[in-house]
Amino acid sequence: MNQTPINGLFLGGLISYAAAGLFGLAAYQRRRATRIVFCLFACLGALLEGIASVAAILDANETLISIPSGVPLLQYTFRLDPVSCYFNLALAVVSLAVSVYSLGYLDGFDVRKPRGIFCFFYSLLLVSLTVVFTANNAFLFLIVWEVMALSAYFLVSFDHERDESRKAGILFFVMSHVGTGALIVGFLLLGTWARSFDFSAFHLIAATLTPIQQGSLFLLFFFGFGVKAGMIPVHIWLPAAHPAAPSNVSALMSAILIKTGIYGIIRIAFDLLGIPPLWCGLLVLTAGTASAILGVLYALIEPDLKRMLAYSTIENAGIILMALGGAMVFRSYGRPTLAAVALVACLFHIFNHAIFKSLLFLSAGAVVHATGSRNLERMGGLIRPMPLTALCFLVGAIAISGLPPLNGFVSEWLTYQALLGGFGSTPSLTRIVFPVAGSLLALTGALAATCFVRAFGIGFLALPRSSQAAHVHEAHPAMLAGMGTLALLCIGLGLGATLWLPILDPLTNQLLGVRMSSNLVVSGGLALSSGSAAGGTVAPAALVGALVLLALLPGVLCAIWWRRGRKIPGPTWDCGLPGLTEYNEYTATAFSKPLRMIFAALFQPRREIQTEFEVSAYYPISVRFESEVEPAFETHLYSPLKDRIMARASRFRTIQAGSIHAYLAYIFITLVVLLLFGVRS
Amino acid sequence: MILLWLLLIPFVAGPLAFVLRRRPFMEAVNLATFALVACLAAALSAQVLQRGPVSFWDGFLYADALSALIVLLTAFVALVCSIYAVGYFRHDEKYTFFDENEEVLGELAVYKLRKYYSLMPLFVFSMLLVALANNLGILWVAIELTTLASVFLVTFYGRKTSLEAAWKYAIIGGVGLSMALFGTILTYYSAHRIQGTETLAGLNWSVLVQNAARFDKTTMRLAFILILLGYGTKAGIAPMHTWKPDAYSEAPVPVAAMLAAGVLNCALYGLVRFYVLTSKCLGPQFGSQILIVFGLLSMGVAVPFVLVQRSFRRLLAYSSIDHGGIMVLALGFGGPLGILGMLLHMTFHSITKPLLFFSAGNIQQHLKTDLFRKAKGGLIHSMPWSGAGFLMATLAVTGSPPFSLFQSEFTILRAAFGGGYLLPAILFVSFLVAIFSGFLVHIANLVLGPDPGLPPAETCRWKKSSLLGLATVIIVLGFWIPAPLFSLIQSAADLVVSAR
Amino acid sequence: MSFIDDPQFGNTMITLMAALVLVLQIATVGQRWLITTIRIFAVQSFFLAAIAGTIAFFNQANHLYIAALLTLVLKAILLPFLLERTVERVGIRKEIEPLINVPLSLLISGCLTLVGYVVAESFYHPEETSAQSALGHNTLAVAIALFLIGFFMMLNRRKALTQVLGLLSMENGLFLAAISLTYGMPLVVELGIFFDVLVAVMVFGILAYRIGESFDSMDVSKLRSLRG
Amino acid sequence: MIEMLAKSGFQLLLLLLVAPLISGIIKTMKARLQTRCGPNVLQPYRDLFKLLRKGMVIPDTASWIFSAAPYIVFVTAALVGLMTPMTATDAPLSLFGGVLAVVYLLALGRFFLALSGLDTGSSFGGLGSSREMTISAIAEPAMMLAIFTVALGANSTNLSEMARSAVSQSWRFLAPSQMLAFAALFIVIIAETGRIPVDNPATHLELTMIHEAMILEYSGPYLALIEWGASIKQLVLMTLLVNTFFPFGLSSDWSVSGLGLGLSFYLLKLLLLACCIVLVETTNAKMRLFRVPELLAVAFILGALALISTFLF
Repeated sequence: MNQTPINGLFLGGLISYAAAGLFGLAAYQRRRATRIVFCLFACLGALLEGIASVAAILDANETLISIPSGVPLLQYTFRLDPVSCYFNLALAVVSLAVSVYSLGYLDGFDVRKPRGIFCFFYSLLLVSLTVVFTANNAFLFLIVWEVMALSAYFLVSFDHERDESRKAGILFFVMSHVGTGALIVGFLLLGTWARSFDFSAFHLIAATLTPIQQGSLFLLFFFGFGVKAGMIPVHIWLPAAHPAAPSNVSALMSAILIKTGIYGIIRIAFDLLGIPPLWCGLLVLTAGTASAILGVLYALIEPDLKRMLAYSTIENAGIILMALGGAMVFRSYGRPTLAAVALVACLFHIFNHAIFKSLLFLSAGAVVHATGSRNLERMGGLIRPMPLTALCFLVGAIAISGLPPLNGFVSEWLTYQALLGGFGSTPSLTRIVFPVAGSLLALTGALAATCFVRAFGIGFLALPRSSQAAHVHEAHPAMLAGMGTLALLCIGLGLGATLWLPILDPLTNQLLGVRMSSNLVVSGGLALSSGSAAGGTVAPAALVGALVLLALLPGVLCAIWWRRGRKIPGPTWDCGLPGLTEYNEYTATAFSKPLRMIFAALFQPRREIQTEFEVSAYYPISVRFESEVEPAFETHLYSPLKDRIMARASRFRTIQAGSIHAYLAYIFITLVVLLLFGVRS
Repeated sequence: MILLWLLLIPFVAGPLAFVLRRRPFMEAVNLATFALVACLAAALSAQVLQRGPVSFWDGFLYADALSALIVLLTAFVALVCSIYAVGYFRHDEKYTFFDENEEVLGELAVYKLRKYYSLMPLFVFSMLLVALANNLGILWVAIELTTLASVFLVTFYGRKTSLEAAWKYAIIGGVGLSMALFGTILTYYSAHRIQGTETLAGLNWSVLVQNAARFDKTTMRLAFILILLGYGTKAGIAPMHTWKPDAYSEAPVPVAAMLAAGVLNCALYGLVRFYVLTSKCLGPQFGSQILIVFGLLSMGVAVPFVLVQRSFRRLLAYSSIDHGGIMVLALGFGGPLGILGMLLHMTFHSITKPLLFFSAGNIQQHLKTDLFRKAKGGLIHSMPWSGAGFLMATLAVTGSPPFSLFQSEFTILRAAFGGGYLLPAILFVSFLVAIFSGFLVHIANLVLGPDPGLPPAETCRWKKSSLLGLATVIIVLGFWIPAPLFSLIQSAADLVVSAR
Repeated sequence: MSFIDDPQFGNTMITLMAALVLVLQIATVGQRWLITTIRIFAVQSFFLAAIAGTIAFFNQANHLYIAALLTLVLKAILLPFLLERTVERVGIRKEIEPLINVPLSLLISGCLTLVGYVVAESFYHPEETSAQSALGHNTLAVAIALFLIGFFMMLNRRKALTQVLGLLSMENGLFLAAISLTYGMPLVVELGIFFDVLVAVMVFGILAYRIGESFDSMDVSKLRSLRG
Repeated sequence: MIEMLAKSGFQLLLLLLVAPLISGIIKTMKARLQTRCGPNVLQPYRDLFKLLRKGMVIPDTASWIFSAAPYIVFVTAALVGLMTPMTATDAPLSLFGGVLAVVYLLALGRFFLALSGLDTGSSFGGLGSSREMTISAIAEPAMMLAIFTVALGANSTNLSEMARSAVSQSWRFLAPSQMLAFAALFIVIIAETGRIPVDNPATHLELTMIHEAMILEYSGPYLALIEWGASIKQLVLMTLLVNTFFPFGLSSDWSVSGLGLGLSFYLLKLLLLACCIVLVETTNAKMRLFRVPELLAVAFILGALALISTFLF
């Protein structure tokens, strides 16, 4: 397929996104029809972008599009190479589902809210995300990077009446601005060395960079992109911003905004800096492991549903960084095939995470919209009134915990194979890092399973814990459609993993020059192998087939021996109490109590129980229980830093203390000093 | 001829407004004058673009690309301020904001308005004279005139604090300008020893620039230091910036906007004229070191005050100190990119800053205070246009990308990295980020938030039109710079670079 | 009377008068009476006019005569009269204790004079200037000293009017520098500068009067309410 | 294809029959050691058939997960059984997944079992699933390290590959890394199958039961399926332990003679392992819940030592 249709599709997608935005802004308040038109434009844009990126990936040579720009210093040049199109495809898929979902979700907003503004910034976010992935010029990249942060800021602080979302918005924007500062310095350094700001020019001089230059540049970019990817030390904005945003936006942010950071790291590590020194890969690996472990540990103890999902985004970002770190280390050891396996695992997990995390956030949004609160302790028994939403959440939960039939398992399996391969191939002591990382990845996977058993079990099963949770109705059909497509995609990617891998070939070829799909997909496209000759294989589709076949066995057994009609509904065993109420049920805090005790060193749990009693302490009238966990990074790193800056700043106020004599003295001293010494130099 | 008319119209408009006494007439005269000045400025720039430098009275008034740009910017800001001023003073008059203890409102209010409408054209006249004067002595006289014309504009409200602000403004301005005079004398001395002529042309910039290379080294070094201190005081560069927060927070908003977007440009224009002479004589090395130090100092001074600021009017003052610092830094980095970056920054700053002042003015008039403590936040509910304008202007002024200031800052950074000034560039970026965070925290909490139940503010037609007009210009400028404007800036930059 | 047109005599007269101006300047720093400060300023302006006249006489720079005349009329007569009238109307006679006590401020003025000489040193090119044009060279050091001491006086005194006087003595220093370096600026510029100085003094006078009215004291250190 | 079906049919039959037998043997041996005569070895079969015929009580708060969980537990255990080499080195479905697939399929079964525990709405279910998930999460890294050690020996995660390489290298099980890995895996399996030091399978006392708490509400065929699935899982884990570390008698092909020999050796090895487990059960008392992580930390250290020793010695 030659260039022109791809350009047309790509630009068509951008134009329809923009049209959605402007149309939404102008005509939103009036009739319901305008809402449908807005969502249609957004979906059209998503479709066009999706087709354009698939075509561009499969097309042999990459397409370059440049549009004349009004500003002389800036050229609008886009490069649709396999890597950016892959991320663009993920964006297109997620934005299609989220746009369909928004049709139902936006009806839920109360009328006073300026929904037109929401639609405008929503489409601005989509446009800026698309251009961030495909920009070919560093200056345009930085501009669109900040426009993305700007539109995300306005979406996060959309219901700014609540202090929590306003503060979250400010924290998000300030931290992303700090990250952009680092990016600006990095790109400018590269720009001056390469004497041009095109990514292709950076690629050319990549070979001439000295290790020190590579190392310092990598640190700058890793910090800049790491802030946006939600890496551990710089992650505190993520659990604050994502829950505060409306659910369809937090789905888009968690699925795609995090990936812009990871896209940046991939672009830098593999494309723009040549082969960075070994310690960069190890740094990414350790940061990834730390993010994975701490992310899931904090997700476990979080009573707020959306904050829990935000922490699990940090965990998955950690897993992606682990695979990426592995790939970088193998590359610096000169093992392209192994690096390709790790890179395939990383890219596959990026796409999977985009799909199941947006699915989870959308279903969480439906639940929060229905029950009116985000607190797990207020939910319960939602599986009966909202069966389909519960099913979608369950599919997302199974996928994110990496359990077999679904796509999470396949990408985690590939990551294990890569890490395992790493042990054998790296000579020095670094070989011990990989299995340890593998075992910590296993711990993360198991804790993630625990976390989502807790979320689904407490949130959806058994009796409703509050009156709102009792009177709940199923989500809007458009919302169900959005969630449904994502759930089906999860299942499809899980079973059809072997069909999906060939798409990753052009990417690994562009980044590493190795095509891996031939030796990753074995035995006629049925099983997935780990790349080495007799390596382990897994066949997700065959597994499901075998499971279904084996399920016939217990079915037959029950049919033979068990006569019909003997299934009697009865009350659950209530140890002789007068009937089971929702107070007997396990709560989210109780569920995570064992882990809170085991990891007490990290959480520093604090518990306070006050009982009121008349006669004796053993017959309390009312018990008040309060438990609190210390947010480690805020209390030990960020608030002391902020307080010290503010204290020093207020000490500076004394230089403007109002006395004119002092002001004149400043000028006088400068004059005399310059007269005496300025003249000499 | 354009030059004469450009100066004559505002000069005449001042006394005319004084004579007319009645408000509608004064407003009409003011608006007509500045509209006319704006058209003439556009015509001048077109003429300069086509036929190069324009001179009048055999070189006394001289307009090359640089001065045409300054004239254009001053005229634009004056026009926008005059449109806004109509709405602003009508609101003041209606809500007896002039002075609590004045019983007879009508008569005294008119007296104060007369003071504004007569002094403002003189203020603009002096700024235009700065841009058009070829003789460096006359340049100094014109800048002194700007100070004198604006002192009584700062004491407009007659409160104790505005008296204090005006006194500091006048005294520090006077001291600064006497240093600048000393610098001008020394430059004339070093030129006099070569040219020897006694005539007025001896101090003309166009004459001086031709044989600047042969000036005496040590004299020019001392002259540049004094000029930097002198015109730096008028531009509000640290450590001479102390008058700025007081003057900007006490003056009425149109005057503050003129000070921020007009006088800053003229002062830097004077600095650039002398910078060209010194860099021809001593080479760029000497000038850039001192300029970078002063630029970083002003940005550094602005950071703590933005972080712990109590009033949003003073917050704006520190933002303009920061932008003054950026422009001086750009001049320090030098090179074609540095100078282009500085002039671009000057243009975009003069267009963005008034919107910030106007929305702040609306908010202050509505809340009757400019303290964050007293403003209970959630302004977007009672005044959607000014609130949104304020938030957008904050993002534009702190240089966040979709707006044009980011492009000029990026060009300046390119010059910095090109020139190998690594540490100043990194300090520059960190100051930018710190100031952005300080601004965002203050303004977001002021504009957004729960509805405090204030009555909706009816921004009148004039104020709304000026806000909307400026906002559209700023947004459009982010994506499309009109070709003639950019070629004017380009030729001004080449003029400064090639003259070196 | 032949010694009148002997350049040597001119040179000694100029140096004498410049020295007198410097001594008067240090005297103002020393004393506390407001009226005396104004009168000393008048005498200084008179001497400056005399120096300008002598230089004009010896160098046949007739535009300098106009400048000398203007200084005489404006700064020796008109401005002191204006300032004294303001002082009477506001009724403040005695300056209160300056910020830095008198002996230390005298010492500082001495150091500033030294700085003036150090800076003027770098300008002195004995070799290339003819004897005649070297007429007023050592007055440059006095000019710089006048400038710096005037600045220091603004810094040191609390009264509004004294700050204005400090500014004017700085301006005097500049005028002296202009005369000694280039025999005065071009006429139009000189006129512009005089006009500006006159307007400036009127503006400062009005401002000082209104501060005296609303703060009922000319003490500038009371103006401290605008902070941060 | 037919041949794979036949092999998996045979292995499935073997699985279904041997699993209850093993748990029966363990129960009787434990009783004998405590000088009780204990139930008959075939008692588990009788319980299963009794339960299959009985009626069922479904708690009214339960949703479809409650009735899906038993099927999933049973089926995942059976599938895992088919993937591990029991009598011959290459298991019937070894192509479908390696040791990672085994671990994660068991995790899928545990996931649904925990959900069904919560579904009943009683605090016992919540108690059981919370503790079950916590302990299995803590056990995961130790198991992974042990598996990595063995997989690195055979540089493949495929179970048949591991068995084949274990058979080919004689006396490999005496290597220090193998011994340490065996110890680590033994502790993990004690935790996974809910044996005494970690969880008491025989009691219904709230404080001590973990696995039992989750299936408190089940009755009739569902309870049979879950019990059967649990015993299959126990058998599979024991087979994993036995066949990867002590691969005597594993026949290299599916010939009749090879099968006979393999079967007898396999049952012998299972019996020996059962004795070890019984010994551990009778000599230890049940640990308090918050001491179990220390035990599993020991397992983790053993696994790490095993891993390091692969390239140190």
